[in-house]
Amino acid sequence: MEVEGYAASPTPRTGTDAPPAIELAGVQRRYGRHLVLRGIDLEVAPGRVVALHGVNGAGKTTLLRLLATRLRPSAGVARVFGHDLIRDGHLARTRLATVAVFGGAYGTLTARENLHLATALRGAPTDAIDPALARVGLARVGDHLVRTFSSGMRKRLALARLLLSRADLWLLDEPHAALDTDGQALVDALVAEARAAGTTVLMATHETTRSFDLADAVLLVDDGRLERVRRDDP
Amino acid sequence: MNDLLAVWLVARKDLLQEARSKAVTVATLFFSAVTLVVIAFAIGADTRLLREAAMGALWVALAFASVISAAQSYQADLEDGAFDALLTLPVPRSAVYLGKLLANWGFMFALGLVMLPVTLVLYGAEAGPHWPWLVPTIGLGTLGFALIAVLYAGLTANLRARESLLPVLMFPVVVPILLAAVRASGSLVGLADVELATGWLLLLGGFDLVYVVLCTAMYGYVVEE
Amino acid sequence: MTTNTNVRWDRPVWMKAWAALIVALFAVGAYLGLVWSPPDVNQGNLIRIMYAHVSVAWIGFVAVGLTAFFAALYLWRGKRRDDVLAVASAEMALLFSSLTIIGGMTYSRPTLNTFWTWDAKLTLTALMVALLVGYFIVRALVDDPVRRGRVSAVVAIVVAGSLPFNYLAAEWFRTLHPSRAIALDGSGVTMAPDMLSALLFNTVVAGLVYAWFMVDRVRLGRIEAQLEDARVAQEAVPSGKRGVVRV
Amino acid sequence: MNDRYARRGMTGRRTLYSLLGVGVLSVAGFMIFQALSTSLVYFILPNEYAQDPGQYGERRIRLGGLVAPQSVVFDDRELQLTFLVTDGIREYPVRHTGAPPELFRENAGVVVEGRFVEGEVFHSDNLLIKHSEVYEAPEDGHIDIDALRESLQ
Repeated sequence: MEVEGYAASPTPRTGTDAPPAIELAGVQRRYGRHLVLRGIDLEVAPGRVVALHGVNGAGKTTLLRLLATRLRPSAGVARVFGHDLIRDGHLARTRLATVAVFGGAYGTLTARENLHLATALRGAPTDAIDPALARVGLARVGDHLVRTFSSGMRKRLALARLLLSRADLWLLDEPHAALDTDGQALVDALVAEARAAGTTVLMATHETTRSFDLADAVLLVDDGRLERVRRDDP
Repeated sequence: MNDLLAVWLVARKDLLQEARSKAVTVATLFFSAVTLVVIAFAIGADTRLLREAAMGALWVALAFASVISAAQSYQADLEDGAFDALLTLPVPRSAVYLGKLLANWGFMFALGLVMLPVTLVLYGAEAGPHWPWLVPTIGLGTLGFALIAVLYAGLTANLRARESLLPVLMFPVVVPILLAAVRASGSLVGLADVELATGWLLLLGGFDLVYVVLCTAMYGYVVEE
Repeated sequence: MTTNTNVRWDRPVWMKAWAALIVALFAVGAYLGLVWSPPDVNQGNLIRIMYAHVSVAWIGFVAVGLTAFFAALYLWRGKRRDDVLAVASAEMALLFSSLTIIGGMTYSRPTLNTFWTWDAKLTLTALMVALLVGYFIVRALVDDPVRRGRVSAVVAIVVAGSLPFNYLAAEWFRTLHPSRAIALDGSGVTMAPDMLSALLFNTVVAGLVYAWFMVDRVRLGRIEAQLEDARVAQEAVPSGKRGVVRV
Repeated sequence: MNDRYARRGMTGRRTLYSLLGVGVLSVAGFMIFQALSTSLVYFILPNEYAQDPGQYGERRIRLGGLVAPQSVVFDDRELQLTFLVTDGIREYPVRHTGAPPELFRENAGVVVEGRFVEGEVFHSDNLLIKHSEVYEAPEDGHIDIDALRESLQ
C-alpha cells in the first residue's frame, strides 16, 4: 500500500490498464466573466489519498463540485474512472460520493430517513443504516429531525452517508471542519480504512498536519492553478 | 425498474417534508381562500355574474397556488445544500423531475378538490348533473400547472428575483391551461353546453402529454450548473 | 495567445449590397401594396394595411419557431454559434411581433371600431411578446455564458411548444371556430390573385430583412466570441505548460 | 469491469425512454387532432331557439343568422344597435351595445353573444361579422338552412 516514491515522481504509471480515478486536462471553469479554475491538469491513480490545500476562494470547492458533476467544466476534459463528466455524468456518479461543507441533509427529515433516501436512490442495500449510524455516533438520535442537529452532528451524518455509499471515489470538502476531537479522529480512521480498501480519496482541508499524515500526496490550489507540495516540504 | 423507484422516493421525500412542515398546505389553503373572497368582492353582489365567474376564480386561485407550491418545494431543497447532495447521487435528473412533479401534482390535485366545493358555495353556483367530470378536469388542469411550475421553479431557484420571476415566466405558458380548464369546468356546471367540455379536455390532455415529455427531457439542463 | 488583429470589424460588401437590395425591394413592395393592388370589395383601401401587417406577422411566427430550433440545436451539440442564432432570432421575433400588434391595432380601429379586440391572433401575438420578454429576462439574469445559453434554450423550447396551444385556446375562447370572418390576418378576405401576389412579395421582403439581421448578428457574435476568447486566454494557464500533476 | 455493462444498460434505457417519449407525443398529437375536429361551433339559429326556449333560459349563448333587411336602427348617442336576426324561418330582435362594425350591413352573416331577456329580446355585448363569400341571401327570402349554417361556421 505504500506509494510514496510513486507519488513523488512524475513518471507515468505502468503495469495497469485501469483508467485513472481522476483525469483532468486543461480544465477551466468560470463564474460570469471570472475564471475560477484557470487550467487544471491532474491525474490521480485509483486508491490514492490526495489532500487539497489552498486559501479560501482558491478554487478547491469548485474543483470538488466539478468532479461531483455539479458544475460543468467551461473548457478541457474531465473524467472519473474513464467516464467523461459531461457525456457520462450518470456513470461517473455511480462511482463517487461526496461530503459537502454543510452536510447536505434535509432538515425536515430524520437522520435515518435521510440515510435511507440517499442509499435507496443509489440502489445500495439499506440494511446497513443502523451500523453506520452507530459508527458515526448518532445511534441515539437516529429518529430525530436533522433540523435539531448541531453542525458537527450534521457532518457526522454526512460521514454515515458516505460509508453507506460503497463508492470508490470520495470527494470530501473540509471533512474535519465543525467536528470535535472525536469526530476528527473518526474522519482520520475512515480515510485510513478507505485507503486500505483501495478507495480513492480527494479531500479539501485546512488541517495541514493531519493531511500530511493521511495523504499520499498534498496538492496546493493557488488562484485556480494546481501545484504539488512535496511530502518533505514542511 | 430502478428509475421508477427513484421517482417514487423523491416524491415521497417531498410529501413527507410537507407532512412535517405543512408550510405549503397552510400557505396555499389560506391564499386560495383569500383569492376567492377577493375576486367575489371585486365582482360585487350580482348573483348571476358571480355564478358565471365561479370557475374562473377557482382556476386563478389554483394557478397562483401552484406557483407557491413549486417554489416552496425547492426552498426546502436548497437549505444546507441538500438538493445539491441529492444531485450527486446516480439518479437520472428526469426521475428527480418526475418525483417532484408527482408530489406537487398530488398536492395541487387535492387542493383543487378541496377548493371546488368552497368555490361553489361562495359563488352560489351549482355543480349540476355532470359534476363527476369536474374531477378529471381538475386533475388535468393542475397537472398542466405543476408541469410548468416545477420546471421553472427549478430554473429560477438560484436566480435573482426568483419570487417575482416565476409567475412572469410561467403564466403566459399556462394560458391555454387556464382557458381550457375554465371553459371545460364552466360547461360542466351548466354555463354552456356540456358537449363543449370534450374539446377543452382533449386540449388539456394534449398539453399535459406534450409537456411531460418536453420537461422531463430538459430538466437536466435546468439543474446542471 | 490570440490577438485581435484578425477580427473583421466592418460589414462585408455583399451584406451592404444585400441591404441595398432590401431597400429597393421594399419600395417595390410598397408600390405593389399601395398602388398596384386593387381595393377590397368590403374593406376598400383598408386592405392595404394588410400587406405590411400580415407579412410581418408571418415572419414573426417563423422567427419564434427558428428560435426554438436553434435552441434545441444548442442543447444537442453545444456550439456557441447556435446560441447566438437563437438569440438573434428571438430578438427579431420580438421586433416583428411588436410590429404585428401595432399593425393589428391600426387595422382593427376602422374595421372593428376598437383599438384592441380579443381577436385570437392578436391575443396570441400579445402572449408571444410576453413569452419572449420572459426569455430575455432569464438571459439577463444568468452570468455564466454556457449556463445562460442552456437555461434560455429550455425557455425558448417551452415557449415555442406553448404557441400552438395558446393559438388553439385563444381561437376557441373568443372567436367562433375556424373563422372565415374578418380575421385580422386577412385570411378570411377573398384573396384576389393580385392581392395574393402583392402579399407574398411583401412577405419575401420581410423574410429578407429577417435573414439579413440574422447574418449580421452572427457576424457580431463571432467578433464578440473572438474578443472573449482573447480575454480568457490571458487569464487561463495554457494546458501542459506546468506539466500534468500525477498522483 | 462492469462499467461496460452499465454503459450498455444506459444506452438501452435511453432508447426505451426515447421510444416512450415519441409514443406519448403521438398520443398527444392524436388528442389535439381529435380536439380540432370536435365541433366547437356552438351558435344556435333562431329557429333552434324557438323549438325550446326553456332549455337555454337566461344562459349566455351565441345566436347566429343574417341581419334582416330594413331592420337596422342605430342610436349613435346611446351606442345602441338594434336589428332583427333571421334564419329565414324565425327572427328575433337583437339589442347590441356598441357601434356596428365596418362590415355590418343588411343580409350580412352575424353571430351575437349574449342572452335572451324574458325569451324575447336578445341582449348582445359581442357582435361578430361572419363574412362569407360563398353565401348570398336569395332574393325571394327562401333560405336554405344548411347552407346558412355552413356559411356562418
